[in-house]
Amino acid sequence: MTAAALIEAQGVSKIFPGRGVFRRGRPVQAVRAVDLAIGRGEAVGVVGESGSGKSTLGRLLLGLIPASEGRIRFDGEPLDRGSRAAWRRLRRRMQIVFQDPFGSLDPRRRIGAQIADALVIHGLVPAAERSARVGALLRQVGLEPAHATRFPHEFSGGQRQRIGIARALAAEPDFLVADEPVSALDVSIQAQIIALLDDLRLRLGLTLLFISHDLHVVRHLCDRVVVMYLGRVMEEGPVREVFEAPAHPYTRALLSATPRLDAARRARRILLPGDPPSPSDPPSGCVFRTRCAHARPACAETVPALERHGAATRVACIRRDALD
Amino acid sequence: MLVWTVRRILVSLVLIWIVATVIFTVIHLVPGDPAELLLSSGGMAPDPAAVAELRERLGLDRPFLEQYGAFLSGLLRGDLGASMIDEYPVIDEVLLRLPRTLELIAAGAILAVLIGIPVGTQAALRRGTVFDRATSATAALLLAVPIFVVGTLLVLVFAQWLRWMPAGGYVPLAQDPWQHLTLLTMPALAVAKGLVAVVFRMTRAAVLDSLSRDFVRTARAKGLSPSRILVHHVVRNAIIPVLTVLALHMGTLLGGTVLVEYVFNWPGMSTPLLKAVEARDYPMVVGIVLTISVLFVALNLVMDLVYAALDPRIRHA
Amino acid sequence: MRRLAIPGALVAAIVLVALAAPILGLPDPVQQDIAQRLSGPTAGSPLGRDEFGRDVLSRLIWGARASLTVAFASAAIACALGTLLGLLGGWFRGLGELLALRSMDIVLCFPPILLALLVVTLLGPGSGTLILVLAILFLPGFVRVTYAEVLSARSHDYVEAVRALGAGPLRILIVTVLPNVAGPILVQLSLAVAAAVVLESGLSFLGLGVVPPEPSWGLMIRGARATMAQAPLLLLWPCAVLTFTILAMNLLCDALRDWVDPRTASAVRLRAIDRVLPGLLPPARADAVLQVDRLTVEIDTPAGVIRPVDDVSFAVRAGETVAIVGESGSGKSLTAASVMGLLPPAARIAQGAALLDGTDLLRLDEAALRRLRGGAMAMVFQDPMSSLNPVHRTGDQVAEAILAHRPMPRAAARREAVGLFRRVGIADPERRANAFPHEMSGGMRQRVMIAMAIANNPRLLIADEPTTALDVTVQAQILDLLADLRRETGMALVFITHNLGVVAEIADRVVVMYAGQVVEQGETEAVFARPLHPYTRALLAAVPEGDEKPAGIPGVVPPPHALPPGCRFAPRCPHAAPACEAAAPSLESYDGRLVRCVRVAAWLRETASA
Amino acid sequence: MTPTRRSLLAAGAALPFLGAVPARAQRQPGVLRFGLSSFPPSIQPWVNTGTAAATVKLLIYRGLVSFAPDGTLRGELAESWQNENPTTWVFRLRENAVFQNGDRVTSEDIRWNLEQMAAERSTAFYRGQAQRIARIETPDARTVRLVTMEPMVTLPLWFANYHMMMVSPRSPTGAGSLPIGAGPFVLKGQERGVSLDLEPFDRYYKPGLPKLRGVRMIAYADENLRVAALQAGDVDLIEYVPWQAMASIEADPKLRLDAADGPFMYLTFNTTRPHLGDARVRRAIAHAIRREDIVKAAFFGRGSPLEGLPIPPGSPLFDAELATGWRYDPDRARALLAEAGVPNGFSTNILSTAQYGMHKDTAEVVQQHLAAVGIQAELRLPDWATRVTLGNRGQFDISVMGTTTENNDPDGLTNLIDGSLPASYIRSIGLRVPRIEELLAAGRAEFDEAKRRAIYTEMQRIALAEAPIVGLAWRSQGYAMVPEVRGFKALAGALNFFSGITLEETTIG
Repeated sequence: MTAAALIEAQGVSKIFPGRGVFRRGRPVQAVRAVDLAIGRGEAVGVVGESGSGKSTLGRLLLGLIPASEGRIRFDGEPLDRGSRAAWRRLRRRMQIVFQDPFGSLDPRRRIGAQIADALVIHGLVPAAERSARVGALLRQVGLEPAHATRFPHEFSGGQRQRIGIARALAAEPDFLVADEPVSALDVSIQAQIIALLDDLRLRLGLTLLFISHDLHVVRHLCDRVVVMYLGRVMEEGPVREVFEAPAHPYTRALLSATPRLDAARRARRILLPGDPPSPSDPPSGCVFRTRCAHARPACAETVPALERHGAATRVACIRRDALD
Repeated sequence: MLVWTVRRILVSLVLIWIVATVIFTVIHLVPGDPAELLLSSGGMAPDPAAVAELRERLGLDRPFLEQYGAFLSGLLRGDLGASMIDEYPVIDEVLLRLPRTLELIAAGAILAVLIGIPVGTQAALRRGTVFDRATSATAALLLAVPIFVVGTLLVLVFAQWLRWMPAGGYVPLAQDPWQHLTLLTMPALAVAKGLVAVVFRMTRAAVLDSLSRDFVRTARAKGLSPSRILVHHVVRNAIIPVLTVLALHMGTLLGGTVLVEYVFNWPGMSTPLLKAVEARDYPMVVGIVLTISVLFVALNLVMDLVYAALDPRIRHA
Repeated sequence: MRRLAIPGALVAAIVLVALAAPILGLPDPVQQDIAQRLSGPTAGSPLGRDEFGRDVLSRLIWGARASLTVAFASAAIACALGTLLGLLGGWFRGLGELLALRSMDIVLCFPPILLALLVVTLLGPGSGTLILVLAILFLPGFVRVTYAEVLSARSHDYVEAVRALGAGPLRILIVTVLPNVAGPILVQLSLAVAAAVVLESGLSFLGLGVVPPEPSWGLMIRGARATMAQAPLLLLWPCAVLTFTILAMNLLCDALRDWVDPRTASAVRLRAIDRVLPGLLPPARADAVLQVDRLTVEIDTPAGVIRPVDDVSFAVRAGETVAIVGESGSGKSLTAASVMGLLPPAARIAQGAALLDGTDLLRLDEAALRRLRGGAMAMVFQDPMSSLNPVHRTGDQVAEAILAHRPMPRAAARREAVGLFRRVGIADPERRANAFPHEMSGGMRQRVMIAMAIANNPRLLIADEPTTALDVTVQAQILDLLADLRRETGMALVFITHNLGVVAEIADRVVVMYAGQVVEQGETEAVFARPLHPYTRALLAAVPEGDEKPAGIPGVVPPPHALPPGCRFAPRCPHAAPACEAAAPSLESYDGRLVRCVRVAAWLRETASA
Repeated sequence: MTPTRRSLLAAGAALPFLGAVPARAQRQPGVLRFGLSSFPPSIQPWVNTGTAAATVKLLIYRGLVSFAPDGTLRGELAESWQNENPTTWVFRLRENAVFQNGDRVTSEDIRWNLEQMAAERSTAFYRGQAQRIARIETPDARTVRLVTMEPMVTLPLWFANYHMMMVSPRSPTGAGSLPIGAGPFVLKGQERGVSLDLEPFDRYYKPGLPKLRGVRMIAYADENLRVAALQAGDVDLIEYVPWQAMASIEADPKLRLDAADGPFMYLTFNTTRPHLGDARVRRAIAHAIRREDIVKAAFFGRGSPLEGLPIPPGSPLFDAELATGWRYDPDRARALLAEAGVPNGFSTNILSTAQYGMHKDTAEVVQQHLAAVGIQAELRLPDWATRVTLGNRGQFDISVMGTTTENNDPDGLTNLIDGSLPASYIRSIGLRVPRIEELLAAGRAEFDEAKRRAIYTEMQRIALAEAPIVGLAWRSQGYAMVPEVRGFKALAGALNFFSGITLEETTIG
C-alpha cells in the first residue's frame, strides 16, 4: 500500500505553544507520532472526540500548518519545502471542506466568485469560460448554475456545504480533506452530503480523508478508519473489520456510546467515566488508560505501539489479545 | 503572572524611553528659544548679551547630543531637572499639579459612570423608543458642543446668574474641604460631559449584546426577578467593555484637560504643560510628558489587571 | 440598506451644501464691513454679521468646507494608513505586530493637545497641518480596530479555504480579509469624521487650526465666544451646525453598524425589554403535569404573519419522558419556549393552552410564571458554555436558582448547591462549585446546568438538545444522568432533540414535528419499529446505522412563510399523491398513535398486502 | 488618593443641595481679592516676568521713586532728588525707610543693589541702564550720588520702574527664596499656580499705610472667567478687563471701570525684503489702514486710532498735527505705491500670532485694508514663541506688534525706532535712519524742556516720512472693581501697569 500512497505521514507530531495572558499555558500536544499512508483513490475516515487531534491531523496533511516533528510527503514530494510555485502547484491538488457551513463561506462575496477563486489563482480556465465552469461545478454538487450570483446567506446549511464542496472541487484536487462536513447538518441533509461525497469520489477518483466524530457516518463512505484519542492513533483498519470486531477498548466504547435505534445493541453499552484528559497534560503510557475499564499498572509504563491485530487492523493496546 | 507583568514593564520602559527621546528631540526642534522668550516678557526687547549669557547658564549653547546625554543621565538618577523659567524642580511641579488633574479626571469619570451606565442601560432596554432616541441625541449634543462653550455657559448660569458657586478656581482640600468640592463641581461636570457620551454609547451597545446572550435566558429560566437579571447578569457582563473604553479615554485626558482647566481656572497639570510649551521650558515639557506616559502605561497595565479581575476567563486563561 | 437612507441623506446634504458654496451666490466670507459689525439678521445677511462685519451664513457654509475637508481628509488618511498597518500587523504577526501596535502606543502617550501644539509649531498652522495632526490622532484607533478584526477574520474557515487554494497573502488580504473587516473600519471612519469636526473646532479655538481669515466653524466659535454678551446668536449658529453634523454622522455610524452586523440587522427589531419583561397574556382554563393543547405561536414579519408552531398538542405524565424530534425549523424549540414563557419578544401565543398541574402557563402573568420557572418547571439548554454566565462561579449560579425560590441564608444555599453538584455526578463538588464555567469541560458544564434545573425539585424538566454539543461518550453519561434523575424524582421530562438514536434511548413516547406541526406521535418503540408517517420513515432511513446506506431526504424544510398548501411534507414525500396537495391533513388516530397523513390508511393496506 | 475619593463621593451627594447652602468662602473684612490675568511665573525683582508679576512686585518692593496717580514722579525710598550737573544725580533717602527684615535702608544698600544689577552675570532687566552709571558715591547713609557716563535726563524715571526695586543685601539666597523688599505688603503664602496671600508690613515708611488688612491675588487666565469672577463676587478688583466686557461693566451699577489708553498696536517691517526698504511703500501702508476698524474689531471701540508715533496725547511733547501724520488716505497710499514703482501693489506676508486675539484681529483688519490698495498679504499666525523668534531673526515681511513704552517720556520710543539697537522683534529689521538716532540721543541729554520739545518734534517729522514703524491703535487698558474698592486708580498711558502702586492707599468696604 505504501508504494502507491498519494500521501504519507511518518511520525508526525504537532505541538501548539501554550497561550494565556497571565501565565503561559502548557503546550498542547495535538497530534503525536502519527504514521499514516493514504493510497490513491482511497477514502480514509478519522474518528475521535473533541481534542483527539483529528482536525489538526487533517490540516497537517494539507500542509496548512507545519508539523512540529515528522515528515509528510504528497505524491512523493515533501510538503514543507520547495519554491512558491511548487507550493502553489501542490496546494491546488489538495483541498478542504469545512465543518461549519456558515463560517466557511465569505459572507460578502457571491458564491460564484468564491468558487472561481481556484480557477483564477491557478489560472485553470480562461476568463471567458469561467462562468461556464462554475456552473458546471454547481451542477456537479446538485445546485443550479443560476445560483452563482447569490450570496451565501441565501442558502440553507446543506446547500452551503455543497457550495463548499464545489469550491474545493474547482481546483481539480487529487486529495480532499472533509473536516466534519456533516456534523452541523440535520440527519436528513447529512445523508445527502455523504451520498454526494461518495458519488464524487467514485466519479472523480478523489482520495478522501473524512474526519468525523461519528463512526457510523464513516462506515458508509470510507474504506479504512483511523480512531484517534488525545492525539494518538488507537486503532486503524478496514472499516468493516473495525466495525465488526473493534479491538481497542476505546473503539468499543465509542461504538457502544453512540445512541442506537436498535434496542438490542443498546444493552451492551460501555459507559466511560469522566472526561477526556487535557491534551496539554496527557497521561503517561497509554493515553486512554485513565478511562479504560481494562487498564493495568503496566499501561502507564510505555506508550503502546500500533500493532497488527486481526486481518488488516492495527491496534495500540498492550492488552489487545487479553480482551478478545 | 509575574513573568507577564515583568515583561510588560520592560516593554513599557522601552516605550517610555522612546517617548522621552521623541519629545526631547521635537521640543528642541521647534522654533523659539527659551532664553530669548524669558527675557522678552511683556513685549520688551531683551539685551542680546543677556540672552547669550542666559543660554549659557541654561546649557542651551551646548550641542544637542550633549544636552540629550545630560537629560538621560539625569533621568536615570530620577532627576527631571528644573524649570528654565523659575528654576522650580519639575518633579515638585508635577507632584503639586498631578493630584489635582487626577482628582478632576476621577471626579469626571465617576460622574460619567453614575450617569452614563444607568441611562445607557435604560436606553438599551428601551431600544428604538423615544427615550432611546432622545438620550442618543443628547449624547451627540454633548460631544458636539465644545467644552469652552459649555464651560462658559455653566459659569454664566451657576456663578453669575444663580450665584450658587464661585466662577472657578481652586482651594486645597485641607484648607477648606467644602469650598474645594464646590469648586470641583463645575470642572468635573465639564470633564464628565465628554465621558458621559462615551460611557453611554458603550453601555448601550454592551447591554444590548449582553441581553442577547444565552445566559440571560438561563437566568430567566431560573425564575430570577428582572432587576436581578439586569444587575447581576446583564450589567455585570456589560461593564467590562465599558470600563475598558472609559480607561482609554481617561488616559487621553491626562494632559488633555487644558480647556477645562483654562475655563474653570483649575490649576491642573495640563496648564503648565501648555505654558511650558509656549515658553519653550524644555525640562518642564519633557518632565510632564514623561509623567503622563508613565501614567498612561501604568493605567493600561492596571486596566489589564482590573479587566482580569472582572472577567474570570482572562484571569485563569 | 434602507436604514442607511435617512442618515446617509442627511450627511450627503451637509456635504452637498458645503460643496455648492461657490455657486450659491453667497457674499464673500472674508469681506469685512466693520461698520456693520455684530449686526443682527438683515435682508442681505439672514444670520447677521460677525465681529468683523462678515456675513455669518456665508462663513458657516464656507466654513463647512474647511471643517469638513479637514475632517474627511484626516479620517481618510488615518483610515488608509491605519488599515494598512492593522492588516499587516494582524496578518504577519511577529515583528509587524510589534511595530504596528507599539508604535501606536507611543502616539497614545502624547496628550492630543500637546501633539497638536508640537506639530503646528513645527509646521505652522493651517488646514494641511490640521489634517496631519488629526490623522496622527486617529491612527491608533484604526490600527487597533483593523488588527482586532483581522485576528478574528484569520480564524474564519473561509480565510483558511482561500489559503488552502494556494492564494498569496496579498490576494487573501485584499480579496478576502479586507471586505470582511471593512464594516467595523467603516464604522470607525464615521466616528473619526465626527470626532474630527469637534477637534477641528477645539484646535482652531486654541489658534492651532485653520488660519484666519479663512472661515471654519471652530474659528467662528472662537470669535463668537468673545462677543457672547453682545451677540449670543453668533455662538449659536456654529454650535448648531456642529451639533447637527455630529448627530447626522452618529446616526449614519449607528446605521452602518447595524448594517454590517447581521445580528442586529434582523428584520424584526427586538425590543430588548421584552426579553426581560414580557407583557401580560389573557387568562383561561386548567389539568395534569404538562398538557399542551392546540398550541399555536405567531410571529409578525415583514412578509406577513407566520406560524412557526401550529396546533401542537401533547402531554407528559409524571415520571415519563416525551421526546420532541424534528429537523431544524420544525418548531420544537419554540414549543418548549412557549411552555416556559421564554418566547422571543416578536412571537406571541395565538391560541392553545399549556397546563402545568392544571395551571395554564400561557395565561399567567410574568410574576406568576417567574415563580414557576426554575421552581416547578425547569429547563436545560443546548450550549452549556454560553448558557452559563462566564463571570460568576458555577456554585453561585446554582445557589442563585435556589435563592430565587426558597429564601434561606446564602451559605445554606451554597451548601445545597454543593450537594446538587454531587448529585449530578460532579467529582470533588466543593472545589468545582468555586470554578468558573470556562474552567470546566463541556460535560461538566452541562451537569451544572442540570444541577441548576433540578435545584428546586421541578415537576417538569424541559431539556432542549442538552447533548447535541457534547461528545458521544459524554452524551451517554448525560443521558444516563437524566434517566436516573427522572426515576428518582418522578419528574416529567420533555426532551427535545434531532437525534433519533437519543430518542430511542431515553423517551417513552415520541412527538415527531415537521414545519411547525406534529406529524406523528406515539410510544417510542412502536413508532420506531413501524413508523406510520412518511416523514418519520424518511428520518429513520437517514440515520447512518446498520448496514444499509443512509438515505437523505431531498429538499429542505419549507420556511414558515412559504408553506405548501396541503400536506407540508408533500414536496419531499416519495409517496405524495394529488390528494396530499389538495387539503391540509389532520392529525388522526391509528393503533393508539396519532398521524398526520391522508395516505396512511392506503399505505398501511399496501404494506400489509406486500 | 483616599481623601480625594471620599471627597468625590461627598461632592456627588452634595450636588443637589448646593442651592441651599452658601458655597462661597467667607469674605474677610478689609482684605482685597485681586483677580490677576495670570499667575506670576516669578516675583523676583529686577527680572522681567511680565505685567501680572509687576503688580505683585509693586506690593512687596519699593524703588527710590515712584509714579504718583497723576503720572508725575514722587519720592519713595528717596524723599528728594536733584540734578547737580548734566551727569550727576543726587538722591536723599528717607529717614524711616526700612526693609521688611527691620533693617534701615541706607545709601550703601542702594549702591549694593545697583552694583548687583550691573554685575557681569546679572539677569536684571535694567542691567544696561545700571551699567551706564559710571560711579556711585555714598557721602553719608542717606545720600546717594550717581554719576552717569553721559547726560541722562530720564534717569529718575528708571528708578520709578518696577524693574529697579531695592532689596536688602541681607536677603536670604538660594533656590526658592525671595529677596526682602521695603514695600507695604509682605508675602504670607502662596498656592502655586493659584493664588498669593499678602499681609500688611507694619513698619512701612508711610504712616497709616497700607490701609488694607491683606491682599489675596488670585490668577484667572481666562479673561471671561476673570470678569465672571468679579460679577459673581469672587474677587473685588480685576486687571486686564477684556474690551468686550467694558461696556457691560460700565453699565453695571454694582461695578466700576477704570480704564485708560496706554499700550498700542503697530507694524514693523523687514526692510531687507522687496519693496519694504522703500520709505514710500511703508508710508503707503501707513495711509492704507483705517485705524477705526482696528479699534472696533480688535478692541470693541475701546481705544483710539494711532496715526503717528505712539506719544500719548497727555504728554507735553504731544503734537496734534504730527499725531495724525499717517491718517487713513487710500488714494495717497496708491499714489505712493505708484511713486515707488509698484502701482498694482505686491505680495507680502504679515507675521502675527494666533495666541493673542488682539494680535490676530489686528492682523486680519490690516490684511483687509492692504488688499484694498493692492498689497496681497498672507497671514502667518504661529504661536507667540515662534513669532518672537521669527521676529528677532527677521523672518517676516511685515509684523503686527503690540507693546507699551516703559514710561510716558518720548525717550521710551528709542526701543521701537532706534535702528542702532540690536535686531529685535519689537523693532523693524535692517532699517537705520541716522538722523533719528542722533535726535533720540540728543533728547536724552537735553535738560531744557523747550529744546527737548523741538528735538522730538523734528524727530517725529522724520519718522513720519521714514515710517520706521507704523502706529495702528491705542488700546484701552482697564481695571474693574466693586464700588467698595476705594483709592485704587489706574495710571494713565504707558504707566498703566504701574497702577498696583495705588493699592497701598486702597480701602475696601
